[in-house]
Amino acid sequence: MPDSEPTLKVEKLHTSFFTKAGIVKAVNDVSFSVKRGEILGLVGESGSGKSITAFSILNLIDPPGRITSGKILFNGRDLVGSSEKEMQQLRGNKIAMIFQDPMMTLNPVLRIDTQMIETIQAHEKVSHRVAYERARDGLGRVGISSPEERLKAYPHQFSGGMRQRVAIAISFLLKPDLVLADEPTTALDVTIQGQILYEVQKLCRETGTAMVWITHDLAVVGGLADRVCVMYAGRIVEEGGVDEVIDTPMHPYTHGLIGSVPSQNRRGQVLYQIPGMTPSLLSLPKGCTFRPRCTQKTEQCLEVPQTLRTSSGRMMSCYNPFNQGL
Amino acid sequence: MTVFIVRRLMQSVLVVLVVSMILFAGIFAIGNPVDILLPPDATQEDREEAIQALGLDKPLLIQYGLFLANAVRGDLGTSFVHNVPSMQLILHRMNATLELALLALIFAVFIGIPLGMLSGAHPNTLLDRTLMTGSIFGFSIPNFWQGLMLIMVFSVFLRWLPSTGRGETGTILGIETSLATWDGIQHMIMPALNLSLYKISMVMRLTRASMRETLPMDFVKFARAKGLTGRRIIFVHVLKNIMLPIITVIGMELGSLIAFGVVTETIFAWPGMGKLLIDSINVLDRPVIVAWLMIVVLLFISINLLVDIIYSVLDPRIRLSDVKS
Amino acid sequence: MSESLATEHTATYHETDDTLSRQIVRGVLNSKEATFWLTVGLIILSIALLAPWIAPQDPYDLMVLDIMDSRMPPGTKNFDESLTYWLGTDGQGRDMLSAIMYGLRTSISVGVMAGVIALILGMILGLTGSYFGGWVDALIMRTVDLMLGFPTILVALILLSVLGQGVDKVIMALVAVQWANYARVVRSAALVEREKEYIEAATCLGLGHWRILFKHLLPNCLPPVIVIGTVQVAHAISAEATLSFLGLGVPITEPSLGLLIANGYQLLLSGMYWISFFPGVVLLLTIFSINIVGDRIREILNPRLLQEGEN
Amino acid sequence: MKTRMKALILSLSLIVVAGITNIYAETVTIGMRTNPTALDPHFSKDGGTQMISMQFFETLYTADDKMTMQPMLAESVKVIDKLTYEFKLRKGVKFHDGSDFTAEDVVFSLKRARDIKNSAASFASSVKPVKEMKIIDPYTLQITTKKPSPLLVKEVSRIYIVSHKAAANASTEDFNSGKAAVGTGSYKLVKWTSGEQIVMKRFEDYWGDKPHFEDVIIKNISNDASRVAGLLSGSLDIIDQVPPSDMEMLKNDQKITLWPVSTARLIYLHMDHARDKSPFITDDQGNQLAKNPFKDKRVRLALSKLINRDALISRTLYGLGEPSGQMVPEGVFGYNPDLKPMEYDPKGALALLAEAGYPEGFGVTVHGPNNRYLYDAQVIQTVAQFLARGKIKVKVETMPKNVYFKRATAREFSLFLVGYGTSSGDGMSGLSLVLATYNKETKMGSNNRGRYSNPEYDAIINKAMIEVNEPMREKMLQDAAVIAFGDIGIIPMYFQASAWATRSGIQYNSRRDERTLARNIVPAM
Amino acid sequence: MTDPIIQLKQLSKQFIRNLDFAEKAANLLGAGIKKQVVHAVDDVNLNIFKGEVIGLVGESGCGKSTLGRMVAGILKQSSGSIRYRGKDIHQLSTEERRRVQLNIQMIFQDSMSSLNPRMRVRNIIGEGPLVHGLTSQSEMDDYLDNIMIRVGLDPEFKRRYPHQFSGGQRQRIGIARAIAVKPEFIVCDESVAALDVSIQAQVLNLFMKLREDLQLTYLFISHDLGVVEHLSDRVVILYLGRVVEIAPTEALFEQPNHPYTRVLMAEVPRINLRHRKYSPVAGEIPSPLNPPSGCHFHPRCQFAEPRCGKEKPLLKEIASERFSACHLNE
Repeated sequence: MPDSEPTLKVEKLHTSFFTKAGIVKAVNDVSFSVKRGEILGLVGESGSGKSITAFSILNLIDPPGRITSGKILFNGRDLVGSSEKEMQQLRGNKIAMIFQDPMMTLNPVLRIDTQMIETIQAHEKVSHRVAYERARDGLGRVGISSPEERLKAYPHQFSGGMRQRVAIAISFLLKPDLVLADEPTTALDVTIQGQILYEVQKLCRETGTAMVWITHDLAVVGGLADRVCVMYAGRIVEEGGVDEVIDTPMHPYTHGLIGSVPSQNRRGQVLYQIPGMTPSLLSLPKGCTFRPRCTQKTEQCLEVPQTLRTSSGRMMSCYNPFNQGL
Repeated sequence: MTVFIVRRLMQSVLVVLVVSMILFAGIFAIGNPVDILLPPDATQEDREEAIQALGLDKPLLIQYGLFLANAVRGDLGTSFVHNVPSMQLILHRMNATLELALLALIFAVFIGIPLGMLSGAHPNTLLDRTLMTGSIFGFSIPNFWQGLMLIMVFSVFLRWLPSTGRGETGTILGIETSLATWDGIQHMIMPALNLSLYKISMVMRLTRASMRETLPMDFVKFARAKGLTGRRIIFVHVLKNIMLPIITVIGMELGSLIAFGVVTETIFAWPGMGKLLIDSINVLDRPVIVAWLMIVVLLFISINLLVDIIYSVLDPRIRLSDVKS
Repeated sequence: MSESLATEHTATYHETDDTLSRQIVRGVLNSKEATFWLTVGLIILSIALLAPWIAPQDPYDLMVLDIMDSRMPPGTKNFDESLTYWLGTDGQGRDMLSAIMYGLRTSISVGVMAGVIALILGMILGLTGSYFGGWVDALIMRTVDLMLGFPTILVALILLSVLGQGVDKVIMALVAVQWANYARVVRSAALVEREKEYIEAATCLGLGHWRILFKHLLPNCLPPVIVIGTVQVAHAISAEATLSFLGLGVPITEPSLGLLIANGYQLLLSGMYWISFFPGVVLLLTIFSINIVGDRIREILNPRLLQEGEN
Repeated sequence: MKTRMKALILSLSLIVVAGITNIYAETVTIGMRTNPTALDPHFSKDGGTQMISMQFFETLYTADDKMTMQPMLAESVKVIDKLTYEFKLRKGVKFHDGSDFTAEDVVFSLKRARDIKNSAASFASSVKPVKEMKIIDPYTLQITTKKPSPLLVKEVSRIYIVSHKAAANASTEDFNSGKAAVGTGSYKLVKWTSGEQIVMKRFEDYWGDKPHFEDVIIKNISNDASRVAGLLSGSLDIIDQVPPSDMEMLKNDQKITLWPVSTARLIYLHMDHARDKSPFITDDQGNQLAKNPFKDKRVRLALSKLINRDALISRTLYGLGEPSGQMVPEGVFGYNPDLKPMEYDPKGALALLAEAGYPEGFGVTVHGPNNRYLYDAQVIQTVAQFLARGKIKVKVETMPKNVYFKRATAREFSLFLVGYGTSSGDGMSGLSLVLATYNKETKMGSNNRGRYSNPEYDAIINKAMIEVNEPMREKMLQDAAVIAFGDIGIIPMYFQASAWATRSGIQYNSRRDERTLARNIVPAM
Repeated sequence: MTDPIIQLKQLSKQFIRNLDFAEKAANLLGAGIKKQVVHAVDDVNLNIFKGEVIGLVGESGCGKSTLGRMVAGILKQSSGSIRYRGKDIHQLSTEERRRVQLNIQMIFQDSMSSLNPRMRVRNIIGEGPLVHGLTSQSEMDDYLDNIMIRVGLDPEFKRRYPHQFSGGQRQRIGIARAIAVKPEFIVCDESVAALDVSIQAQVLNLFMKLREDLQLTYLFISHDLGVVEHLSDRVVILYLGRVVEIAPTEALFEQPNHPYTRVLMAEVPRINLRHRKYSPVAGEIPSPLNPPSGCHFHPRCQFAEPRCGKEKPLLKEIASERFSACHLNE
């Protein structure tokens, strides 16, 4: 596989939920890609569709939701329309996922070893002994001391941070090509978050795994990711290198979002606030979904803006972007 | 675990004491058993003699004290009517009741859980709605009437199954049971079904509710994201979690199966403990009533203790919290 | 600030202005099945209420009963052909149709009265226990545990054998076995609600204990109470029937459905099915309709299930 | 050859058939409603126990199928003086264990019955009049009483004679296991499984006529439907206490024969005679009436006339009853053939009520048990229907017997249904307990819950109590009955009937005392 | 500065679970069960002055919410005292205490659970003022309109129920309820933690505006250093129930003294720090059930000395207005 080929390439993905109240377009025309060894930050506020995007990639959308169109190319192969069996072979093996709430991700009534070994044995025909040893090594790699002992424990005997480490160890057990991390540090304390970020960064670097890091926290993305996609109401509104996007945001939403973050520079000052609130996905505004909250809006915005790509690899969809000169 | 058992035992002793006290006083209030035991042409003299013979002339507190003192020694009194130890009388009938209750429980578990899982795995489908409406039907239909209808259909009209009695019994592993003979099995089908229909519905609904609660949990999604097969997820990850509430309920239900035996045994003339209770109430055979309830209380308590122990084996969280405390 | 005011107008999550009762009514009417059974239940209820005016015979009036008309099969006419026994007659020559209408009256009133009294009693005790805690709570809850440890029918049976027969006694026995359910549900709901921050906020606002208890805590404990209330009323009706069937319930001259069934029990084997069958069907319909509607209410009041239902 | 072959086959098959039928005929399985509480015959007077005791044990005298007293273990009794009876005992009687029956066994049994412990219903009162027992020789026994006791022979004849050797120091347990259950009866115990069945075998050394069936199994099946089902399915040969509701069905079954009999249990209505204001007697509005109408004989008579005994028996009791106008049925000592059941006469009743000052009736609650007598609750309702025809506003209240009898004895009721079963074969007990003036000291009228009181009647009864001349005593009882029933002291309604059902091929010689005796089962004629 | 409006003196709160009878009995059998004591708040001294914003920072389980609830009068302290304008709150007469209680209000984290779901907005906000006679039934509407507009809510919505609002709006209702009784002092317990960034900014701005308009004093509890830094005048750092450092905000962020504060500062994600190399802090946050001896932080502290494991460091003034509890400062 040539290095330039992205590990994951999502093209014009649409995922909708067909509810009694109407169609919820949770993911709306989303395209992005991640290369080997790259960490992509997927940033957005609640309800922006970032988690649904991740679940769409694994084809874990439950009814009444489903992928309505688009392509998900994983190592060049389109996952949309793959059989459940094919997906099962990929999940946990080639594509792994880390969940938000470490207290809920592990099965409370199964021992850690069971939960790790079953993952290995689901994909590789290896003896219990071998699987056990690999599980033990996996635990060691995420910085858990005396893994031998810890394997026999139940999840409730662990703190939140430790559980998240276990979940990460499980995700990296089979050296996947891609890891989808859905806000894995949101529920953790600052010092513990630091520990987790350290482990993840280390593992990605060691294994060359591509990673999609989903979060609402721009600051975490800034520290961790190489590139960032900003989602709003089911769409990606801006994409680019971390420095570029944060330092010179083009889309008014990104601009507003960064302005809203309290930081050292603006202590005590009135924060920039994006007026209004996130629209209901059931009744999205016509045209640009950000239009009702946008300070830059014009008549033109009543139509969905085209996605613009710049030569430097940046992308955004807005008629009246900031920092246009760049 | 020690604390747990100590606490449970102390609670149990208290419960037994309180229940026995209430019972003793309550049944004392019902009336004098002598009126029932004596033939209608008995004279006043006969009455007084009988009262003395049975020790009913002593004050209630003394009677209770004597009862307690004997109970501690394992003697729950001698039946006024049968002149044999109440305990022996009850234990003799217990077999038939437990047999029926266990079969009903087996029905409830092996029909209720699979149907509930099926329903919970396919929510809001026609199947689910049919099963759920069926289960509401199941616990709406009054137990005794359901028994009558079973008799009407299968015994009176179709003449397939015998309507009453226990039938022939045989011995399996030294236990006398109706399951050992074909005749016994035929006799048992209807009572067991009658007893279990309500429980099947309950277990089914409970299983479904647990499924509905468990399936959206993150750990299920995580298991899917790990690439596990649907079968492993349902039968290992989900089942082990939903078994916890189900086991608690089943344990409690075993107790109520024994109690509901009172109705079923009356209808199907099943020679179990339940009928003994009704008969004893009718003749105010106080030692038997009190002993019956004492034994049932003890039975309940032991079942609950057992369930809690099983629970703690199944749920690692319970086990640890107990050690920690 | 005016900016945000203007835009927040546009997005409110639920447009409806729901009170608890409206929410329930709307929810029930949203389901065809529940609506159907609600209608059946209401018809049964009106039959029970109107029995004295619509029943062909007053089954309690000994003057109109004729022992010579006893055990007539459905459709038989009485001797001067003035009355057709559409559902047959019982062993005393009572018109079964009338007896069922009147029996329904007894059954439903016993069930509802027992349910309401138990609800009030249980709610007061449960709420008191949860709010004050300590030994009051311990005493109440240990009693509740004790009551719930035993199956309803067993406790009621023993109680009735002490109390004797009669509608009032049955109600007493049913209240005695049911209050504990309410107390437990109210208490556990109250314990959950009590931990919620709106109670802390009320404390912070310096509101009195009773005000917090009745204006803040109580209304929020109602949904589970309503849910088990329906189940318990159905259960009470069923339990009354069972007790009467066992001969420990209502008096024989004013038979409830359970007693009607009991009266026909012996005759069932001789092929005289109608005496037990028809009252049973009505009893079943009554309980079933309450349970179906109750089940729907449970769905409505359980927010998680509601979302599911809306999908 | 051919014919011989045929003959052989024929004879073989005959043997086989005969063998089968023979085996079949030798064992009989009884479905019995009641259940013995113990096999100790002295433990309880309770009917179920006595019925079983009667299979194995015998008494000095016994009531026959018609309830007439007949000698059994005693051959004769001589009244020596007012206080002394001399019994001549039967010779050559053997116990099941082979030992001889002598006077010693009688003395032992009578003493044992007196001293039995822990029993609610012992026979102590039957032996009470006995002052002294003197064994003259092994077959002659003299019993001296404390005071004249005309019923002594009947009373001591209630006590089953057990073997003084086998039963010495025996507990109830020993009887139940069979160890001490050694009697002189025509069957001996093989095995008892409490609550289930009793297996018995014919006692080949029995002194009298030997019963027909060698092996008898009594199954205790209290559930009516089960007994019927057992009979229909062929697993039972005979059942007792056929449920009334099944009478019709069984009557129409070709393979079943019914053997009904009316018993000596009288079902009657008691009225409150004593009080001026009776608790459950009200006016139309439900207020208590200041006057007790039952004190007026016309009202009592009207009530009796209102009861349509035939309809009650045919509709409510499915025919299982016999209308009655007195305490005892025909055949029982003291029966008066002149006392006929009251005619159903609603018009006459209305006239009487009007005459007594109740043209529009009054209100009354009829009380009764709901689990004591055959269809008791139904009977009470039907009675209420009848009374309603006399414009009486009737309410009905039934309750379980345990509550009912306590309240009835406490005289809480005004009009109530009770039964009295004469079990001794002598009308004396009923007349003295139910209708004689209540007297706590003398125990007279202890079942007189209505407190009927008639000095004239009491005088005759008191005389009869000490009269040892049987024909004279019988006349006294008959005269007394005329007074009490003419006065409507109680309203007799019917004698409860009972029926046995057998498969065709056997018959049961039904007994008025409702007892199911294995020896009464014989092949059908 | 003038006299403090709130003074916390040696304030402590322990949650004790006593042994029940069974456990005592089990102990006789040698089970060795001990009663559980959680020192949620341990000997806290703090003065809060009129008009200032105190940021209270700490990780989960450090007792910051417990402290806030004691100040707000929801929980009673186990020992120590809370003084309001110099008077011990628990020694006031009932009437006075009620008045003080109204002066101290609280705004909660979970906007859903902090609003009674069965009450209309009108009653949620208006109940307090009405009960305490700050307004009457007839003037209620004007009173409410005034407050609702002040917090950015449309008065049209006052007949609605809480679930009909978005998270941000609900938080505004909570704020309106608090200011409706005209308090001087408001405890904000993680009041913006559950909100999206863009909404959080709106609410933070509202807090600042209200502070100016109504001369409010805040105790602002948060785990988010960024928010605290933005809003507070002084910051208090809690670790396992103890105050480890108090300092004016700028000073603290520029030069954290306590090793724990330093770790915290180092780990906090900042939007202007990119492509960081994370380095892990040692250890986990210990359970408050059995905290480490001496300085609670010593097992995780890279500078720990033997003494730190034995002796509890006292909070000492290390510079003007700066306090820290660390043996290293000596």
